[in-house]
Amino acid sequence: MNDPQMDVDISVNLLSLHLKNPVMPASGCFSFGKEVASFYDLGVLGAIVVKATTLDERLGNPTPRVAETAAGMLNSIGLQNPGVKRVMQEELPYLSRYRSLPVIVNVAGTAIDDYVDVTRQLSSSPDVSAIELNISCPNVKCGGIQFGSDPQMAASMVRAIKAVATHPVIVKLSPNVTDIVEMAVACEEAGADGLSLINTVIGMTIDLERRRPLLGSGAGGLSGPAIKPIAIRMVYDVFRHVSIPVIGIGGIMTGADVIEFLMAGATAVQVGTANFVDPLACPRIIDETREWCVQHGVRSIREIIGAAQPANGG
Amino acid sequence: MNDPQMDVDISVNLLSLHLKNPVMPASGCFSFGKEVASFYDLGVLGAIVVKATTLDERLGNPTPRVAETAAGMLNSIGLQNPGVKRVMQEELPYLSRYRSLPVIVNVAGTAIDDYVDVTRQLSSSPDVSAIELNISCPNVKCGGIQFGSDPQMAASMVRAIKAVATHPVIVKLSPNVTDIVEMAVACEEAGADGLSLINTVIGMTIDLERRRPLLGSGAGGLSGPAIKPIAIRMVYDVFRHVSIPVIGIGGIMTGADVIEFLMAGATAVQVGTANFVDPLACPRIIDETREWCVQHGVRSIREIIGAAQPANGG
Amino acid sequence: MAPMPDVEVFAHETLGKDLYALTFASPIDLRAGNYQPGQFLHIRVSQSFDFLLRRPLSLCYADVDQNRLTVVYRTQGAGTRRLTACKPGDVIDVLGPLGQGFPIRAQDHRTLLIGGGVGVPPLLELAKQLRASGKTVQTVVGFQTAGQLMLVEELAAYGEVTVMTDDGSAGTRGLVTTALTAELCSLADRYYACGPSPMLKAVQQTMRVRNVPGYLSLEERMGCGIGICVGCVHAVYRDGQLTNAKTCREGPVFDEREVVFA
Amino acid sequence: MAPMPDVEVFAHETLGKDLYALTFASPIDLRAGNYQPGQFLHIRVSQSFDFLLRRPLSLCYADVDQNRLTVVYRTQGAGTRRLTACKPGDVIDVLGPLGQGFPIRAQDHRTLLIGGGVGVPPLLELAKQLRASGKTVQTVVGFQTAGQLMLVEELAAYGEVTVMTDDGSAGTRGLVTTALTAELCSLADRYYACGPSPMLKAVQQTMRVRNVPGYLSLEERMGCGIGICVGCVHAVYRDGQLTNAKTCREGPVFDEREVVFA
Ligand SMILES: Cc1cc2nc3c(=O)[nH]c(=O)nc-3n(C[C@H](O)[C@H](O)[C@H](O)COP(=O)(O)OP(=O)(O)OC[C@H]3O[C@@H](n4cnc5c(N)ncnc54)[C@H](O)[C@@H]3O)c2cc1C
Ligand SMILES: Cc1cc2nc3c(=O)[nH]c(=O)nc-3n(C[C@H](O)[C@H](O)[C@H](O)COP(=O)(O)OP(=O)(O)OC[C@H]3O[C@@H](n4cnc5c(N)ncnc54)[C@H](O)[C@@H]3O)c2cc1C
Ligand SMILES: Cc1cc2nc3c(=O)[nH]c(=O)nc-3n(C[C@H](O)[C@H](O)[C@H](O)COP(=O)(O)O)c2cc1C
Ligand SMILES: Cc1cc2nc3c(=O)[nH]c(=O)nc-3n(C[C@H](O)[C@H](O)[C@H](O)COP(=O)(O)O)c2cc1C
Ligand code: FES
Ligand code: FES
Repeated sequence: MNDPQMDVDISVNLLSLHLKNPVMPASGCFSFGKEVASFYDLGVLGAIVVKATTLDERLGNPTPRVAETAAGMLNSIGLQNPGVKRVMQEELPYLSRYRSLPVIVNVAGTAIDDYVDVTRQLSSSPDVSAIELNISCPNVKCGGIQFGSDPQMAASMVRAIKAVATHPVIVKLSPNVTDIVEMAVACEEAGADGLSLINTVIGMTIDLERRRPLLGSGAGGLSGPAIKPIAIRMVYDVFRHVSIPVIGIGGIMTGADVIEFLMAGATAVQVGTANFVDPLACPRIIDETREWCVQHGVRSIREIIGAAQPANGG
Repeated sequence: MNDPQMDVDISVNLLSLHLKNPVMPASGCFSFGKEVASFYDLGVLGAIVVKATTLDERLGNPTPRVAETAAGMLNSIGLQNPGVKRVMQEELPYLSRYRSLPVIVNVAGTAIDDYVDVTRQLSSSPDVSAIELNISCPNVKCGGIQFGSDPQMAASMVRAIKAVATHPVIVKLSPNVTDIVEMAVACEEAGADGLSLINTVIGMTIDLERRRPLLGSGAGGLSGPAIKPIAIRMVYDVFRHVSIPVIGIGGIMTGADVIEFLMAGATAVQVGTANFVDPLACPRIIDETREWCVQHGVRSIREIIGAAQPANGG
Repeated sequence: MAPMPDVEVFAHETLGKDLYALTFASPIDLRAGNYQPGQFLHIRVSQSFDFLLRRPLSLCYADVDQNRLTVVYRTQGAGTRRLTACKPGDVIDVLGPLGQGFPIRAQDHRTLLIGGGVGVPPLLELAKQLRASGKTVQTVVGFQTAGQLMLVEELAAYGEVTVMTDDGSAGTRGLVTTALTAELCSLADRYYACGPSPMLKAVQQTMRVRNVPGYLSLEERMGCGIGICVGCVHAVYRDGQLTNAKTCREGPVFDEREVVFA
Repeated sequence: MAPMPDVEVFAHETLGKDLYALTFASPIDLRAGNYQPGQFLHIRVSQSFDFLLRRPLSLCYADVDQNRLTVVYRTQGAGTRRLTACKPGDVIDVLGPLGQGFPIRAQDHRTLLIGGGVGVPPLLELAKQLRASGKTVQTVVGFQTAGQLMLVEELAAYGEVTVMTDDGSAGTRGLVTTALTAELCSLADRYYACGPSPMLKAVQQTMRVRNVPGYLSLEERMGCGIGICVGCVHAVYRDGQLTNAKTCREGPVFDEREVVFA
C-alpha cells in the first residue's frame, strides 16, 4: 500500500480540459499570474483562474480592503481590474507561454448585458480555455450577487452566456444562500458545463478604536481555513444533485485539504487565500496531494472523487 | 479617559429583564448550568440560556457528534434533552437559587404544535424569564430549520408561540439563509420581542482515513471564532432594520469580542463554544468587558450599542 | 471552586516511536485523595485557535509525594503532535482529573486488567492502587505490532502481564480476547478494561460468557469534557431504558452491565 | 526563482517600551546588492492560522558583511505582540525585501529625510546609503511623545536630526511639518518621507509649496505583499488618469507627484 516508488496519476479531466493535477489558483488570488511567475514555473499548475474581468476598467472599493480574522481574512476588493480589452491585450497573452496550462477567465459585471459582452469578447481569444461566471461576488453593490442568490436569475444569466460562449462555462456559486443545491440545479438545467463553489461568505469586522467597520466598504468576503467546513458541505450536497463536474474552493492550505474536497465530490479545486500566506502554496499543495496518494496507495486520484458520498460507502 | 478606579456600568436592559452585564452562555453550550456551577458562582452571569428543550425526551444523533475545525468546531448533537416535563421538574428549579439570574429557555421541536405545547408548559413555570425560540437548529431532520429559512413559516411560528407565551419571546435565527434581514423583519412583524443571532453555520468535515464524513450524522453546525465575522455582519445588518433588541452570538472568546458585537448593534451577547475551551470563559469575558470600558473611558456600556452603525458615525 | 488549570511541565520523555510521557504539576492536591485511576486530564495542546478543543488523556500515574501527574500518549493527529513541542518549564492548561474512574471494590481479591493500544495507560495507576489495596493483578495488553508496545515493564511491577499483538511480532499473536481463556478468567473476581470500542465490545461478550463482572472505560470524541456539550455520549441501558450517557462526566468508566454497543 | 523564506533569528532586542529590533539572516544575498532602503519584509509572526496574514515591516538596516537584516517595530496588535516571542535561534518565515524602495538619485547633493512614528525605521538604511553615495543628510522625525522616540542616535550618525513631539515631551513641540521651514527646505535637493497618511499628506503639501521634489512611502493594509490580492492600493495620478496602484509592488515608495490623498 505504501511504496514510495509507486507511480501515481494525479491528473483529472475537467470538462474538455485535461489537468495534470487538480490544483489551480482561485480567481482574485493570483492576479493574472505574472507576479507569481517570479516564484515558480506556472506550468506546474493544473490550470490557472485569473482575476475577475469586467467590461470596463474598475477601481474597486475604498481601502482598507483586507482584514485578518480567526483562521481567515475578509476582503472587499470590489473587482478592481483593467477591463476585458486590456486583459485580453496586456494580460492573457503572457500566459500562452505555458503550453499545457488551461486558462480560465473569471467574468463579472453588473447586468446580464455586461457579462454577455465580456464573454463575447473573450470567445474570440485563443488564450482562453474556459469561462468562470462569477455570479457570487459579495463586494459590489448591484454586482453579481443578485444573480447568485436567485435560481431563476442565475438560470437566465447562464442561458444568455451559453448563447454566446465558445468555451465551456463554469458557474461560480455563492455560499450566501438558503439552498445551494437549488442554485446548482438551476445552473445545470440552464446549460452550465461545470460549477465552482464556494465564493466568499459575507462577513464583517469592526475596528474597536475607530468604532466603525474596519473595511472601507463595511462588509467583505470571508475566505481561508475558517470557511472550509462550509465549502466541504456544499460540495458534498451539490455533488449528489448534479451530473456536471464540481470544482471545490474554500480554505485549502494543504494536500490533505485537496483530498478532502475530492472525497466530498470535487473533480478539481481552487486555492485562494493560501497564495497570500505563501507564494509557493500551489506547488507545495500539489506535491502534498501526490504524496498523500503515494502514502495511501491511491494509483489514480480520480478513484477518490466522491469517495465520502453515501453511494460510495462514505 | 483611562482611570483604573473609574466606576463603569456594564448592565443592560433586555426586554423586561435587567442584566447585570451583557454576557450569557448560549443554548446547548452550558447544559442546564449544574456542571459549570462547580467552577464558579453562576450569579455573576448576565443571564443563562439553557439547552434546547423539546416536548418529549430525545436521544440525539449518532456519535461522533463533535469535530474540531480551523478556529472552530462542528457539532451534531441533535437536541438530546430529557423533554420539557423533566426539564421543568429536574433542571430549572436548581437555577432559582440564583436570585437575580434571568433564565432563558431555548425551545425546539419538529412541528408548530410541539413548540406551542412546550411553550404552554413553560408558561406556567416560575423559573423561566424568557423563551428563546430555536427555529434554526441545523441538526435535526425536519427540525426547526425549515421555520428558520422561510419568512412566512417563521412568522406563523412566532404568532402561534406569542399566542400562548406568558414570557417574552426571543427568536433565534439561522445564518443559513440568503437574506437574514428579511427573516428578522418577518419575526418582528409577527410579534417577536427580541432576536438572537446567529445559530451555527452548516458545515462538514471528512475523515480521510475512513473516507466518510467525520460526524455520525454527516453534516453539523459550525461554531467558534471562525464564524464571528459572519455573525457580526448579520447583527450589523439586522440592527438597522428592526426596533426589537438583538442578542449577538458567534465566536465570542474575549471581552473585545463582546464590545465588537455591541458596537455592531447587539444589546447583549451569548457565549457558546468558549465554554468548552475554558469552563471559566464567561466570568473571564465579563471581567475583560468591564476592563475594556475602564480602559476606554466608557462609563455605561449602553453607550456603545450600535456605535459602529453609520447613523452613529461608524 | 475550580483549580487553576495552568500547570508547569516537569518532564516530557520519549518512550518509543510516537510515544511520549508527559509529567506536570497536578492541578489538584493529590494528597486529598480525590482522584481515581481511569479519570482523564483534559489538555489544551496550544493556546492557538488551530486547536480549539482540549484533548482527553488518561491519568497514567500519580506521584502523590511530588504532587505530579503523568499521562502517556501516542501521537495521533495534529493536536498530539503539537503537544510534543512542550518542554519542562513550560506552562500548560490542564483540566482535571475529570470523570468517573475505575472503582476499587473492597470485596475483590483477584483482578484482571485488559488494555488495548492507547487504552493501556490508565491501567498503570489502576494496577498500582489495586496492589496497594492488597489485591492480585493480572494484566492482558494488546497492540497492533511490537513497535507499539507501551508500559509493559511498568505494569509487570504489579503482577503478571500477557502481551498480545495482531501480527505476532511481540508476545502472542492474536487479540486480547484470545488470551481471555476460561482458565485465566476463573482466577478473576473482576475485570477492568480500556481500549478501542471493538475491543471493549469483544471483551464484554467474552467476559459475560466467563461470568466475570467488570468495568469498561469508553472512548468517545469529546467537546467540553465537563458535561455541558453532550457530544461524548454512549448508549447505556439504565432503569430499564436505553439512554445516552455522557462519557466525560458519567464515565469514561461504566459498569459493563449497562454499556450497550451498536 | 524564489529564495527560501525560512531564516534564522540572530538577535531580538528591546529598544524601549513596546519597541523591538529583530535581526535575522537575509533571505537574499545582500552582496548582490538588489535591495533598496524603503523596501519591506513580509513576515509571518507564527505558523498558526490565528495569524494567517504576514506583517509588513520596513528594512531598517542591512548588514552586508554578515548578510543580516534588521527590522525595528512597535507592538501594535496581537500579531506584532506574537512576534516578540521569537528568540535567537528560532526560524521565522520572511519574504522579501519586497516592493519599490527609495531611489537614490545621482544628481542630488543634499537630502532631507522626514519620518513619523513607525515610519522612521526605513530612514536609517536610507541615511546610510545616501551618506555612502556622498550626499548630506538632514533628518526630521516626529513622535507622539518622548517615550516613543526611536533610532534618533542611530540617524544622528549620518547627519543632523530634528526631533518633534506632539506633546513637547522631547525635542520641539509640534508636527514634523512645523520643522519644515522655508530655510530648512531651501537646503534640500530632494526629500524622502515615511509615516502615517495624514503626515504624508501634510508633508506633500508643504514641500510642494517649498518646491522640493521627493518620495513618499505609503502605508496600507496588505494581504499578500506580492501584488496578487489588490488589497493594498492607493490612488495615484498617472498618464493623465486617476488609478489605483498596488503599494506592495509599485510602492510602498512613490514619487510624490503622482500620489493622490483623499
Ligand atoms: C477518556 C479518554 C482517554 C484517553 N486517554 C488516552 C491516553 O492516555 N493516551 C493516548 O495516547 N490517547 C488517549 N486517548 C485518545 C486521545 O484523546 C486522542 O488520541 C487524541 O485526542 C487525538 O488528538 P489529535 O489532535 O492528535 O488527533 P486529531 O484527529 O487531529 O484530533 C481532532 C479531534 O478529534 C479528537 N480525537 C481524535 N481521535 C480521538 C480519539 N481516539 N478519542 C477521542 N478523541 C479523539 C481530538 O480530541 C480532537 O478534538 C483518550 C481518549 C479518551 C476519550
Ligand atoms: C510597507 C509597510 C512598512 C511598515 N514598516 C513598519 C516598521 O518598520 N515598523 C513598524 O513598527 N511598523 C511598520 N509598519 C506597520 C506594521 O505593518 C503594523 O503595525 C503591523 O502590521 C500591525 O500588526 P499587528 O498584528 O500587531 O496588528 P493588528 O491590528 O492585530 O493586525 C491585523 C492586521 O492588520 C494589519 N495592520 C494593522 N495595522 C497596520 C498598519 N498600520 N499598516 C499596515 N497593516 C496594518 C496587519 O498587518 C494585519 O494584517 C509598516 C506597514 C507597512 C504597510
Ligand atoms: C482578495 C480576494 C479577491 C477575490 N477576488 C475574486 C474574484 O475576482 N472573482 C471571484 O470569483 N472570486 C474572488 N475571490 C474568491 C476566491 O476566488 C475564493 O472563491 C475564495 O477566496 C475562497 O477560497 P479560499 O478560502 O481558498 O480563499 C477573491 C478572494 C479573495 C480573498
Ligand atoms: C455543542 C453545541 C450545542 C448547541 N446546542 C444548541 C441548542 O440546543 N439550541 C440552540 O439554539 N443553539 C445551540 N447551539 C448553538 C449555540 O447556542 C450558538 O448559537 C453557536 O454555537 C454560535 O456561538 P459560539 O460560536 O459562541 O459557539 C449549540 C452549539 C454547540 C456548539
Ligand atoms: S465532552 Fe461535552 S458533555 Fe462530554
Ligand atoms: S498586498 Fe496584495 S496586492 Fe498588495
